[in-house]
Amino acid sequence: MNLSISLEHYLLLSSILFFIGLYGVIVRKNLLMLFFATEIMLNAVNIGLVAISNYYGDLTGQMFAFFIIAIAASEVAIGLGLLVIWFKRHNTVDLDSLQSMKG
Amino acid sequence: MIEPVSVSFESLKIATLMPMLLAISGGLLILLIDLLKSHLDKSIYIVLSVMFILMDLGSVLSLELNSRGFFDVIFIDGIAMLSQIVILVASMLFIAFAFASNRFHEYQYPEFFALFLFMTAGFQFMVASDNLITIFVGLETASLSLYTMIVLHNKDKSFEAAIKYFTMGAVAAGFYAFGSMILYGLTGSVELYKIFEVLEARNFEPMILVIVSSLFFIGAFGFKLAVVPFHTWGPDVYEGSSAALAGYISIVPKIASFVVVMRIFEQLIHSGVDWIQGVLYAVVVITMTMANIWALIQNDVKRMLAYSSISHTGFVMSAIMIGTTQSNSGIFLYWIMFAFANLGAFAMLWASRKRGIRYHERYDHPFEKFAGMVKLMPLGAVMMGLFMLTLAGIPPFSVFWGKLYLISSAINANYTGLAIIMALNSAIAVFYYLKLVIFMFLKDPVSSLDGSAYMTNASISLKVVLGISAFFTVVSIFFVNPILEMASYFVAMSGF
Amino acid sequence: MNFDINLNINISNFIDTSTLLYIALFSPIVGSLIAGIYGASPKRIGIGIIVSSLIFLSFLASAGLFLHLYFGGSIVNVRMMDWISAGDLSVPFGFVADQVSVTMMLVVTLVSTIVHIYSIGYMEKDKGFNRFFSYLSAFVFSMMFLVMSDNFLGLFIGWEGVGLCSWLLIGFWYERESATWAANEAFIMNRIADLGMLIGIFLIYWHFGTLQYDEVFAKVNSIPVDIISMIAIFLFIGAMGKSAQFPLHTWLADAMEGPTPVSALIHAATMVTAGVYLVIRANEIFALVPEVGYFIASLGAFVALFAATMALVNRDIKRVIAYSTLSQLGYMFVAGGLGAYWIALFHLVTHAFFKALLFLGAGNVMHAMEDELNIMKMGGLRKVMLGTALLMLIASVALSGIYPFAGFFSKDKILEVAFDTHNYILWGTLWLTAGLTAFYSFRIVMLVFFGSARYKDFGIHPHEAHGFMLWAMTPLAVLAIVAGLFEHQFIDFVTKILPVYNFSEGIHEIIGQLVMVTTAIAVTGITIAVLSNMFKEGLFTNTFKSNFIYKLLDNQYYIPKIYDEVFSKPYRELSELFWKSVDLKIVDATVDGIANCILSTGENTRGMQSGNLSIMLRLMVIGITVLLISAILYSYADSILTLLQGVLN
Amino acid sequence: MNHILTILIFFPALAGLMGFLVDKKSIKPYVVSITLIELFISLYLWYGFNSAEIGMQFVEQANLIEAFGVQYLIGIDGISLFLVILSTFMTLIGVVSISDDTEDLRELLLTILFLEMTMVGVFVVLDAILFYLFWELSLVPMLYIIGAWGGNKRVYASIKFFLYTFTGSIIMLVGMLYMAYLYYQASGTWSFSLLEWYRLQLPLDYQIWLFVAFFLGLAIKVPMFPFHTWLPYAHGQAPTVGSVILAAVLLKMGTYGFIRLSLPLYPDATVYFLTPIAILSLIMIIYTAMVAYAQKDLKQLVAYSSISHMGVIILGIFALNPEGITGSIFLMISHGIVSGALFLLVGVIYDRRHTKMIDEFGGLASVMPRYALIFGIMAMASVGLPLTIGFVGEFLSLVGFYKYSHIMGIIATGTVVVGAIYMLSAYKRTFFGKVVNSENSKLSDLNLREYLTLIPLTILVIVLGIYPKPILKPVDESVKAIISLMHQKAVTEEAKKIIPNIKIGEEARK
Repeated sequence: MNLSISLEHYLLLSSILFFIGLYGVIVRKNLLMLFFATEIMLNAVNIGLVAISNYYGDLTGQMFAFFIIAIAASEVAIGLGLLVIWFKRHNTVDLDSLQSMKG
Repeated sequence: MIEPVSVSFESLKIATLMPMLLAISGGLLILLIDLLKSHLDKSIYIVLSVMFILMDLGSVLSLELNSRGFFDVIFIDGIAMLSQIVILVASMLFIAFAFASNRFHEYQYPEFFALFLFMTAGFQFMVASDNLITIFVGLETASLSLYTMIVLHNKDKSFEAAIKYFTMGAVAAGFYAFGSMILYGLTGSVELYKIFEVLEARNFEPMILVIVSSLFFIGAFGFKLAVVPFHTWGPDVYEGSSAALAGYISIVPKIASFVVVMRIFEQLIHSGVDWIQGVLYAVVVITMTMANIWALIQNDVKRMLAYSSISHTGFVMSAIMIGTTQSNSGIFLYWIMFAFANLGAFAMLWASRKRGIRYHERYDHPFEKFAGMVKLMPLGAVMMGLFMLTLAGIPPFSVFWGKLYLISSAINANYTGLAIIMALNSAIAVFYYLKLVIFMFLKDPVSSLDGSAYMTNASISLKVVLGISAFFTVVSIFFVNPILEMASYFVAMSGF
Repeated sequence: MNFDINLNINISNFIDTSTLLYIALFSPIVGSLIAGIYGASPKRIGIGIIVSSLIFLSFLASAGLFLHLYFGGSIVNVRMMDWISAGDLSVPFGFVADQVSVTMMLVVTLVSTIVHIYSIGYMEKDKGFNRFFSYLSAFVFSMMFLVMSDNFLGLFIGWEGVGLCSWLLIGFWYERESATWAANEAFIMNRIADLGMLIGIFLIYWHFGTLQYDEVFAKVNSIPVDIISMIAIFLFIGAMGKSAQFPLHTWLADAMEGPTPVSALIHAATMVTAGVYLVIRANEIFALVPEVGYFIASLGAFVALFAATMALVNRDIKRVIAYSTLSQLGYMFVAGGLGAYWIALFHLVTHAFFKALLFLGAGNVMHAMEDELNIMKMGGLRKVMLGTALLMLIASVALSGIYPFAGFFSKDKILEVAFDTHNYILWGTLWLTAGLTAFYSFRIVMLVFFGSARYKDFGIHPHEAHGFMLWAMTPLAVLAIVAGLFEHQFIDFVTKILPVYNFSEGIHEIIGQLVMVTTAIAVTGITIAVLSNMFKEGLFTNTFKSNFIYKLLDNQYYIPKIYDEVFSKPYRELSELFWKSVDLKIVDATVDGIANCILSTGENTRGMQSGNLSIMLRLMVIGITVLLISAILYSYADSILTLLQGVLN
Repeated sequence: MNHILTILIFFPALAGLMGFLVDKKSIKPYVVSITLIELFISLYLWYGFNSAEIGMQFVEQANLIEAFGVQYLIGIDGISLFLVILSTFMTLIGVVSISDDTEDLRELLLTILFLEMTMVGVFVVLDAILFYLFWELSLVPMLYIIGAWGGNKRVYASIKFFLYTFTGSIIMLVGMLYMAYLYYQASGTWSFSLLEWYRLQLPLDYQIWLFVAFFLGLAIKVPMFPFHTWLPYAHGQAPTVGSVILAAVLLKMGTYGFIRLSLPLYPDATVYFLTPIAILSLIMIIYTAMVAYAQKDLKQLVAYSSISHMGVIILGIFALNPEGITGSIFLMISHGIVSGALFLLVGVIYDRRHTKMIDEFGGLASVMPRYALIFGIMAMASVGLPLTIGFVGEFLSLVGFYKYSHIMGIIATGTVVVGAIYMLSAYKRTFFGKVVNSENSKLSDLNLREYLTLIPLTILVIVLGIYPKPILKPVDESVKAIISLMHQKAVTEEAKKIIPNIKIGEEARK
């Protein structure tokens, strides 16, 4: 039996991953996990981009993917930095710990 | 075996890249200096940044219009030009804030200034390209530096603000990426003009995908511009970051995002996909109204200003929704007018920043702080009152002309209902701006301290900035015509 | 009998008539201003003298004008200056001295001169002496303005002016609650009538395009009659206010709160007759609409009787005279309504004389009795104040219409007219009234001057008034006696501009009987009054007092009470309601309600900004999701609809 | 004097800025002299004004926002001339009336100078945007005056005043922009010049909507029932000078707006809405007069009474004939003088007793006779007694309106009754009767400053009541011009029928 993986499957996968990430964003209470969720979203996009660029046969998509990876990396750098400072001050990374501002 | 690609230097048109390069190299230089000799006084960094921004501005002005460069990722059209000018001028005024009399340590870090220059470059990239990748890179560069600058304020609240801003920013980035992925998938290109060529050829089919991608863009830039319901970071970030930075956030990132939104949505709005127009209409109305209503109930001037600037954003978004040349040039008119008033207001807050005195267990600038200010410090009170009236849109002060022009453009596009909503909203807005005026002029002082407390932080440069904005807001009526002509010229040049 | 004056003087040789007119008009206001300057300062006898002489000057000027006209001089009409001019409307300050107005001027200035002189004595002890004279001559000015104006708006100026002065003078003793109340009542009631007057003027303007008498009367035949009758009705409403005709009559009796000279001048001789003057002046208009005229006449007759009945029982000397004034005004309106304008004017003149006299006499009595007004506490006063008694007797006789006193001629003419126009009901009413009139006027005379000196029980020591006051009154007395004898000269004079009333042939035979009958009832009335006062307590025994009619009359038919219940109280309560309930609770509350509702929206949705990051993120995602759903609905709307239809079917 | 109007507008503001340099003690003489000069300039304007000439005079024009057609276009006709003079005159009176021991005297006086600029501005500009500009700007100083020198509830009152009027007028702004858009459609150029707009003939349905938009803005300012509730608060709380200027001038902006904007721009809509507006004004006249009768606070009473009089003014305007409109304009002036004087008079006893409650007084006539006399004159003028200034305008307005409707005319004329009722009863309760309250027994009569303010007003009340011609004539000319314009512009038959066709200028002389 012959099953070929077509563009649709990739796009489906990427969308599913993206929405998993989105789901993570709304349910996660742990800051670290939250960052992971956002990473998932970005990487989901990467899969899609690469698949499409392969489909069209031009490199723009892959280039885009690389840029996204780079950006994701720098985001992580900043994100973790913030997370560390917060943990130092409050030694928790729970989201509910930051609600001093409201209204 | 691929044959080597030879790229002639001329074809790069490096000049188009020059402005950003200047800003970035300035940032690098500052870092370098710090590396060689640390613990220098902040003044050197300030002067350096101002110099580089000036050079940047000069090179922007020297560019010729509608030129593409650097593998066509850079695209200098009218709005790119105009917005860069606005961004750079605003940044320069903002740097002046750094000359505060008190020593706030964020200004002691050279990194602060480096980041500032990087951020400026990032915004320039955003506006000066119609390539989704470049826009994304610019956007993230700017945002990431911004997060860091907020953190440098180094107070508990600023961390919280930064984390909130950052996290939501990450999600927004996801939205942007996903949206652009769909567009890429549809058209096989990341250059907006190509994308729209293809889409128009296909007359925007399959529509559902076009809509989905545009709604993700709405999500992404809705966050940047803080339109309801993506606005929630706004008030907290304003409260968490220093007044100066808050002022900056309320002006520069928004104009940059406006430009991008204009680029992306202009064709979509006229594409005949009326879902987009409908959604934008709803978003605009909700943003204007709700932000106004929330601003009514604030107890802190800074938070109030946060909500007010959200509502102003909604006001301007309507222009994008209308999408005529008049409305698009109205955006720039409005934003320039708004920039000066808002700058002035935040400058007053910044000037009144004083260590040690707490008027409120939570807020830095509760309304009570300004009670009876006219008795303690007449000139300051008059200035603050002036800025408040300006933001409220009382003629003949600057923002009024912006409002006038936008409402008129709404009417001319047969959005009379929208025009009336806009008008009523500015009537609601008057209330909370007046609230401060009333506290300053009609109430008696609560605190026993003398007037100097309101200007404790005012340095020469700050006073100069204040003077400039005050003067501009008052005599703006004479600037409206030139600005309008310039704006409509540039906008028309870029075909919006 | 019939005097024939055959010396012919031409005044205009001596002095320019327009100058005379201006003197006549403006010397009173000069006096008023002079007195006004010293208004707040203590009494200066000089003020009284100056002012009185100025009024006298005005009298002389009026007399001059009278002679000028009497000896065939032309009508004097001057246009002083423009007043209001807008659009097509142009109203000047214009004055005319024709036979009618000059007659009025003569009466007004004469009576007021006398009253001024009288007042010098009457007000001698009052701290508001100067103020009083200022007001009084201001009144004379307004009255002159009223009668001399040559257009309706000018008349309205005087009309309102006399209203103002009467307000000031009724409320002259402003510390008395009753006085100020009466003043306001008078003013407001007159205002209600003036509303009608104004409407009449509006109508005249929009249909005639002018307000000048001569131009209006010239066009009067070219206007549809229904318009004319509307104009007539509205003008008469105005007249009813000033002349206190039913139902706007209550203020006149209350106006007696003012000083007695005021009652004599304003509320007997001059101001109250302004309404009659208006009817006479606008006779061209009223003549065209006999129905309205008939209504006026009937109302007049009714008022004549109505007022007389109230006068029968009242115990307040001034109020009795006031009611009699009312009733006499009724007579005048009958004449006016029936088209006998010159007769109305004639009765107006004679009545002015004897009624003013009556009031001034009453003033003396009041002074004597230390401001006691209740006639039941008087009696036998003739012993102490013979002069006054004599004067008042003359006045009463004249009022009762006994030959050859003035009242006889004028009043009889009115009865004859009523009879001649076959309005026998009117005639009957007036005839009866004549009797009542005679009765109550002599009831007063008897109760005050004759019988036992009841005042002694109240420890009052009456004294006669100053001599010069009595002398001042004598001219009136003389006129009250002889005025009637100049009837023919009067007719010749006024009918130069007023229509002549031609009696039908048949009347001349029975005219003798008519006179007899009338005189008879008058005499009867007098005799009853006289006889009844021979008994101890007068005609009205206690048993009689307890019966319904007496109560009815004594309470003035309960009309003041009714007005208070039906108009004043509801108006006040309604105002309160409007303010407290409508204005504050509804109109204003709505405005605040809108604002509050906006604010509360904010408070209620504040929770959205909870500051919790995950809620923020959720909001973001919700936003996106909503957009997604809407997108899907939008794109697949038609297919979804078909699907739904499939489900439903 | 080509730029006399510009000078007239901006001289007070400049002087106000200079005023910050003047020493606190000598500030009052300074401001008084400034306002006096301003008054003289406006009188010179009158002297230079040619009432025979039709159309605007002293016109000045300059482009402000060329791209958008906003221009600096000013000029006056007979109507605006006297409102300008009224503003300058009443400002002078108000300034004189301020006592030297007021706190923050300097701020108050300089604020008044800025207010004067905006008032004069509103009456002379002929460009819609500029009109709106001064119109809104005038709220700010008034807000400050009420809010800073007012009574206990001053903040509430000032906010209410500001927000209410602002909301109304911003709707009017939308209307203006729409009008400009229509003009752009018609002519292809942007312009906010009223003179240009006058030439625009619109179909009825457009007129109706625009009329409504303008109406909201103007009616709230007047204020017309049911938008009037801000006024009693504003008057009740404002300091005397604030009330004087508010009643004398600011309210007139609304009625002036009707004559300058609504009528000539939308003649058909005017006729279309004639009856509803007439009914509203009748309610204003009768209802507010009754509310005034119920007041316990003398100042509130005067406030409500001025609403009632504004009703007559509106009626006069919507009579749409020269008699009515000329009368209403004269009534604006007379009401300005009389109500201003009445507020001053209330201020007099308020200064002495620090209460405005009528029940606190009584018998003042014997304590303060001269005060009582002047109050009496003003009361009579407000009641509309002939030979006082109050009668002329009232009579003309009513006579004008009566032509339109018999019944409504009669009801409107009821003002002479209801007005008399509240005024006289108030006068009686305040001045007549015995002095019961011992505090009143030793009140001093008017002092020099009060004479200085009240005597000129009294003289005007009498003189203009006897000889109104100098004002009526120029006004009448301009009014006729407006009406003939309306007649020419009207598109519907009904409007043509109701608006008289008047010959002006050359035709009239022929």
